Amino acid sequence: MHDPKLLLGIVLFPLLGAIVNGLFGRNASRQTVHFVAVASVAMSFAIAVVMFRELLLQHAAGEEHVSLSYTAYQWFSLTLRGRPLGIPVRFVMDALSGVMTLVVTGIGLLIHIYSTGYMSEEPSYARFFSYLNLFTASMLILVLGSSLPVMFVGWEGVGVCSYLLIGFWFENGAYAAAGRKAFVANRIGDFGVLMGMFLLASASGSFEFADINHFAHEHAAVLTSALSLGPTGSPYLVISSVSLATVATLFLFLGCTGKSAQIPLFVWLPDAMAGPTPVSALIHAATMVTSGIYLVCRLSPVFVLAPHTMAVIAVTGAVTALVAASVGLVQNDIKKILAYSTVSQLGFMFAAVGCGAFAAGFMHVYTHAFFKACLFLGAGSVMHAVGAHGDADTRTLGGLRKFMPHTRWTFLVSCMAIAGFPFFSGFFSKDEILVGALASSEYFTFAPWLGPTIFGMLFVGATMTAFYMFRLYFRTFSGEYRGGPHHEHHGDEHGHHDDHAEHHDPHESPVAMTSALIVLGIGAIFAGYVWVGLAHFEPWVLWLEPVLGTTHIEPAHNLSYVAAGFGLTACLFGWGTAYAWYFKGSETPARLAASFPRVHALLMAKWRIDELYDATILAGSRMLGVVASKFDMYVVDGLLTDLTSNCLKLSSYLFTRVQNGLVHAYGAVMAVGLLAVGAFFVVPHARPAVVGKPDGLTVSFEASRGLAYEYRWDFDGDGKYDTEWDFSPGAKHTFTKAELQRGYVAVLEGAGYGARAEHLRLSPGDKRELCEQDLGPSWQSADDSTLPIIAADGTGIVVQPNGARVRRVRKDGQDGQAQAPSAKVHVGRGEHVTIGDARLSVTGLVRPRLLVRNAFGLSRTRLLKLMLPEVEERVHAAVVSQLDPLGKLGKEGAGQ
Amino acid sequence: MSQHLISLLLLVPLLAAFVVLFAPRQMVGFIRVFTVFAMLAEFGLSLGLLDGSYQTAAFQFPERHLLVPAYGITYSVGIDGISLWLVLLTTFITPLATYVSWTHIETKVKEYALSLLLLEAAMLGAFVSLDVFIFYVFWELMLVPMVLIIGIWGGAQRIYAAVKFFLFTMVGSVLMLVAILYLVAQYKAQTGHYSFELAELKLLLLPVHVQLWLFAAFALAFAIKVPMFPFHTWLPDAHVQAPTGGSVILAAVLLKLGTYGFLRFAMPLFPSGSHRMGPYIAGLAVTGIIYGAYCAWVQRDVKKLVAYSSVSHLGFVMLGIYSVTSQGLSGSILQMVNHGISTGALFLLVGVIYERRHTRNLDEFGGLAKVMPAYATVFVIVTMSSIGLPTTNGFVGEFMILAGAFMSDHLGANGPICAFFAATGVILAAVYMLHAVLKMFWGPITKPENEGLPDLTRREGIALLPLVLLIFYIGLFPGKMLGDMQASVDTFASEYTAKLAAGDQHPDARDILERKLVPAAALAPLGLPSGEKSARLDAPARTLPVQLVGGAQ
Amino acid sequence: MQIEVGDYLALASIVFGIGAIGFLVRRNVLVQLMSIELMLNSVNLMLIAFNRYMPANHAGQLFAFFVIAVAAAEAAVGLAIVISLYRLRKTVHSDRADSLRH
Amino acid sequence: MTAAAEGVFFLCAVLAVLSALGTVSLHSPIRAAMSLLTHILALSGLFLVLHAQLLAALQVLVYAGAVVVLFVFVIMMIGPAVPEPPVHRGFLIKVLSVGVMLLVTTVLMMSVLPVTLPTLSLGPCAPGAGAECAQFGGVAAFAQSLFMDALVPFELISVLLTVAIVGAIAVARGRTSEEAQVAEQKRNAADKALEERTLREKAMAAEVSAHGGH
Repeated sequence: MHDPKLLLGIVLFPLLGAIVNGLFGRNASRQTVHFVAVASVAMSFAIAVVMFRELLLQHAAGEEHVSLSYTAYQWFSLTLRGRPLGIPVRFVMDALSGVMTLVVTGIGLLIHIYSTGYMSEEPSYARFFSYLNLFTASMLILVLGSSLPVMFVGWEGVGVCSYLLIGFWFENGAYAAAGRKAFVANRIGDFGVLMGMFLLASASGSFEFADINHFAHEHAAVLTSALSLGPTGSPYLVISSVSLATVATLFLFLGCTGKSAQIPLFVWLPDAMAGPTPVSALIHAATMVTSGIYLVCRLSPVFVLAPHTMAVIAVTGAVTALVAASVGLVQNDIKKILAYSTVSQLGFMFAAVGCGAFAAGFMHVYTHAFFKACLFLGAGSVMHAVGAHGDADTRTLGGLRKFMPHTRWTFLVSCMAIAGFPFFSGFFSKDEILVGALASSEYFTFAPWLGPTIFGMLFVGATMTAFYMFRLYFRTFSGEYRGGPHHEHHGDEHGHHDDHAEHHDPHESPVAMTSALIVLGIGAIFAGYVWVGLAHFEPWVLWLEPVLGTTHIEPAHNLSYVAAGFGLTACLFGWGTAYAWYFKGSETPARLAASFPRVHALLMAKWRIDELYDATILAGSRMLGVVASKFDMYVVDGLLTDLTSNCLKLSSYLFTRVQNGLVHAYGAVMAVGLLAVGAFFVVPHARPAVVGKPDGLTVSFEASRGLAYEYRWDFDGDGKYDTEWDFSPGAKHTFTKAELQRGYVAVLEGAGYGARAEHLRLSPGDKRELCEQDLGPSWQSADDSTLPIIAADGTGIVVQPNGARVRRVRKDGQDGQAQAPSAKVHVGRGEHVTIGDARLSVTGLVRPRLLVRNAFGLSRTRLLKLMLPEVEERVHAAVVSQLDPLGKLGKEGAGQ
Repeated sequence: MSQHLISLLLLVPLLAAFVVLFAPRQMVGFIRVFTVFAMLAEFGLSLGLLDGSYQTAAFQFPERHLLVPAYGITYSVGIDGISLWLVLLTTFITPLATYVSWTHIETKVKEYALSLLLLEAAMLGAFVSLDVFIFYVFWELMLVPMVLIIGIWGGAQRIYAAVKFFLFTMVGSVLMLVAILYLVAQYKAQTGHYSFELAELKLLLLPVHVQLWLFAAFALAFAIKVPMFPFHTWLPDAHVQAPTGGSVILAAVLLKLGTYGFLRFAMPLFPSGSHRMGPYIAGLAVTGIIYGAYCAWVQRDVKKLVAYSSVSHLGFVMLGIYSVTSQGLSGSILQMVNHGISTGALFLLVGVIYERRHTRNLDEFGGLAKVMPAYATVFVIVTMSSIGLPTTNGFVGEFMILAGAFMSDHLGANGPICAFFAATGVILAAVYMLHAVLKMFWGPITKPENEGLPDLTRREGIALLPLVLLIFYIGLFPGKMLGDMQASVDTFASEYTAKLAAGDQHPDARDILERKLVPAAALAPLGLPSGEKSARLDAPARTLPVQLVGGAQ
Repeated sequence: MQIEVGDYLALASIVFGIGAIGFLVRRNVLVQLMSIELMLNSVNLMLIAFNRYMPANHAGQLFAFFVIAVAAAEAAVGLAIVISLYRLRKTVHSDRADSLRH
Repeated sequence: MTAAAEGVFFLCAVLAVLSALGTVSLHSPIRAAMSLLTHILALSGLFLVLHAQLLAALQVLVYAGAVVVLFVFVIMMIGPAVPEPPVHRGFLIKVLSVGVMLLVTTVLMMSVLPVTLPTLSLGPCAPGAGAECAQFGGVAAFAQSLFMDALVPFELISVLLTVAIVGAIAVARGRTSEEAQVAEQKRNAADKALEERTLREKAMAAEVSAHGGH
């Protein structure tokens, strides 16, 4: 039993290869560079095979869930709803990831061997191989990752590697821009994966795939019920219209469209052909683009719970297949055709997965990896032979079958496989997909018509695939050689004459390249058999069974024959038309294109989706950027800095105007100063204040002193001044009961922390309802609606509690006895009563008045509002001032 | 010695400054070498902090000396999980910044060395001080050398940038001073004695509306420093005009003081206030992320682009802080360190190209990868870290912040919404950084001046190597750092929620003092002058503490 | 009709007003000095008037005596300044002497 | 108060006000000086009515004799016919200050007018008492209080007067020609330095206000 630590080896070897080549590759010889690169991938392939054998043994031993796992170390940890949740760097190889690892390392190895030949004259040879190794390592991390974050490491790792590899020949600005476009598109997808990851983690409480799938099985209800975020007891965000599974899977699907180039985010794949062909083969055909399908299959138990998302996936897949295929019909460049065919085949896979046929989708991934890689490498060897730099135009090629037999046969085999010729790998997987589509009508209960429509679209797509593949084949390999690419667009090619000198006939590619082609060709043929279990393998469906979720729909037996029939007709029809139009060579395609010029132009311009994106999203956000920076410069900066500095400058300018050196100006200022000082002395000030604490009813007052001030007081508020003019400011007065009767004030101190005392002014006879906020939380009335009411009678305040808890507090502040909730309570002056948390006390209100006169005969009065017994100094500014320059008032001195 | 490690840490730069002060001006070589070695010694010394026991949330290497007993101003310093990594970041980045800036600082080298040493001392002081007064002193002291660095050795409009930087921070901190004084006055009113100690002031329970105002003052001072969205306009100017060394330190450490201030002072002291302002600050943080990214995208000056990217990154940090979940907080502290490393490295790289081409305009560069491959590789690695690519340090921080914001009880309903918009920041980061990389490195060589540019020199390589290694180390093995933070982060979160709950339930105003919210026991061991202290708590409260605490008579 | 102290005070304040207005309005430095003399004289008059009606001691007159002395000294120095100003700026117009501006 | 005293009071009062107006409003300084002279004489009349005989004499002697003569002397030195250039700068300030002063004076006068104090009889000097009769306002009584109560101020006044004399001489002494040259050069140098500094400041301000690379 091999130690699972080797799983780490699968990932580490390509990583080491990348680092070695990256650091020391530049000055090492070519042999050492590609030896290191190929050896590291070979090593990881070997380990993968050994590990896969382990899985087979486990399966043979009747294990339900076959898996090998190895935890390297604890990456970091979060706390989810109080429980610490560690995120380990853990690699798991189970059935699904086992197959993927084999595909990645196997085909990767072949492509590494191939590119030793293809990239032989490339100056930065080491850099290419280090990137390729890095890519393989990240892809393996993606596939073997046991939890969403670890997978995410691989997910973005492949994104970066594709950015580096697409922009490998960075001298050409367009290639670099294509790289950036790929990375940004992937990044938008990654945003989706992030959000989906968080949603699933917040629901299931863990990031591990196994736990999430287990949660989906056990607590399906939680995922399918309304989307609710936050602690289970009191969720703070509940969206009832949509289920959590749907939202999470939609986000994840956004990630898949970014990575696997589906409708909204597929624009980067055709431009990604700017990279070297092995790159296109490895990344944009076999491995990276299929990671979207891998993610959906990996989390299939969750996806199954969201039929709406599955419908969206299926429709997107089908539509992408159609659109890409239609564009492929008219393209002339080999790599562009293959790129669009990849997008279209991915559309097939997503349609299958969308319809619940996860196994079929995954099988198509497996078979597609073989024949698409073979096609790309074939195209590469064609370009290598013809000397084109990545833009082999089929119109200039033709008749290469004579010069390149190996490439020709492998290319033919792969074409037949992709077209779906019977007994080729493509036939089996496409057949399964069509069956899945038909069977899905039961799954999509809300739209039973969906299954057949997808089947129809896939059928049309299959015919188109067959057509454009064979169109490509016949135009490249059959007929006469049409001279190869003219280098007219290479401006820097000096002189035209030597062009013809090297214009010899194309030659077959070196052994390294053709050997890879042959192996892939064989794979393209026999990859399907493993699936159907023809040879001694038992059918793969059972193998993947435990890992993938199921829609529990058994397709009727006869469906597979119907699907096979349709698949066969599609393939033959497509092959037939291509054969008729291109092998025989007829004008019908030209005539057809002429008759529908606009449609032809539209297809040629790739449905103008790039222009649509540029015009809307790119231009819009760039405009937003410009607006933001202008806003930042003029509004935020302007407002904050320029405005304030200008105000300061203005005010300082004004002040300097006063100092103008003129004596009379200074004189004037002095005069105004004199006036002000004079006014201060001339106008009398009356500020009465209470001195000390009034004991009971006797209160001593003190008025503000001034130059030759005379004072008169009126205590009883009857308007007549009780004392005569007298120079001393002090006065003492004992208020009588009668004077207190005049006004009662209920002082309600609210319970609220920081709530200020509130003075409810009640003259005898009127009623007032207490407000709820002041009574504090401990007040509960019987029916929560009626509030306690207080009313003033002659001697004090009557409280109608209406169910509130009322306690009378005795004079010394000790707790009084509680009153019955319904009984009325009478509160006299100086007594307290607590209602709920509030405190109600009653004080008498007196309003003494002061009259002040100064030497100039001007006088002023001031009203003082006083509450006894607790003295509340509330000097009301009811200033009655008569600045009477003529001093008339002073003379009579009579009370107003 | 290890007991007084922190005071030693503050002392070494000052001693070095003292030596440089008296070194003759002509011995430029000596000054350069000595300063760098002094800073490296400081870094070595600060590594001693690592063996404090950070499992408990208590402050390690604490020191308390009463400076002004009458007003309770104590020289109280200590380090816990939160400030440990920021101190190490400071002592790690400053020698690098100094070492790199010796190539292009020719005039007044002595003064430059002096300002950097003083700057380091002030920054460390601000990070370690646990006394609000001392913190304020270091907070202001930090401004002076930075303004000198920008004002004297800066670019064309250096005076404008220096003055703007100074005034922005000064306005904020003056408001904070007023809030500090009011807080201490309230403390005196409630307990009868003055104290500026953070530990004591934290026990004070203020009414909600008072907390709101005090928090607003503190928050403004720190928001300007962070810088958060509306107050960020000083950052691009300061960065564009600052010399490379100054710009690195400004980005790597000075900005972190704003976020650290929130974590250490603003939120623990006024939890109710900060809770009520929480959604607005989180909203501002998210706007900052997206707004900063968009502004960065259209900038033509590389330094301005990186400055706006800092606004965006620190928006993430603020969002993490305001999620008040354990991963949100530790994510934001980690992100502070990451931002220090990746933006510090970016400014070093921009300095490298500025020294060769004396321009920062993006259109001037093109196809540099062909001419300077090593420089291109390092730049791409640092860009990947700044974007937040997994296996680099940026990702771990951002992932934890987003996870924290997503499942935060404090942010409640707008947590997921903030996380959603913040996550778009991840896309925008890729857009503007790769835009810059494409303009600078890929594509054909358009300008003849770019032909013969020399690649990274040994000095630049040495400065950048540790940063690149750290980028990958923290990216792959963040366990050590997160482990040390865990205890103090959890205590911060639990204290914050507990005090928030206490403040919100409007405890019955009357028995605030009866319940002795400010337990005499807690104050006794602090060794404050006994004298009138013992009598204070049992003095009968004349009127309701509501008047006492609520508002001035 | 009895002459009250008020009448003297009113007279003094009128003369004081005239002096002040003269000082503020006229641009000729000499006239400004003279109006200052006017103001001082009005103060003297008020002092002596009060002394007359409260003849317990001679405080009022005493103070007036010192006012006169000071006025003399002030006039002397004032005129010296006027002479040097005239020598420098060839004018006695007070607006010309505004070089002490900010 | 005898009718004659009232007559003198009214005469002197009217004369005082008119001459004060004259001092202020007459254009030529020499005429203003003469009206100041008449004002001072009117005041000495009033002093006489108020039984302040010594002060009336002093008023005439010191004030009229010395100060007004000094004024006339200076006016003569400067030249009487120095034309006052009709400069209308600061007209607004003039109106403002006149308005303010009018307001202050009217308020002062209105509030002071009704003040009444009991007019006490002054002990008349016995007809035969001769010189030492301590008649109120006379020299003996005044000297009595001057040298008994206010000796220190008296000495201080002498110091003040000497200082005033020294000051006046220092300020107004004539400058020899080369001294004048030196003063002239110093002043020009000062002016040039001032211009230079303002220029540099302006440059600095321009740089501060000019924004960073916008």
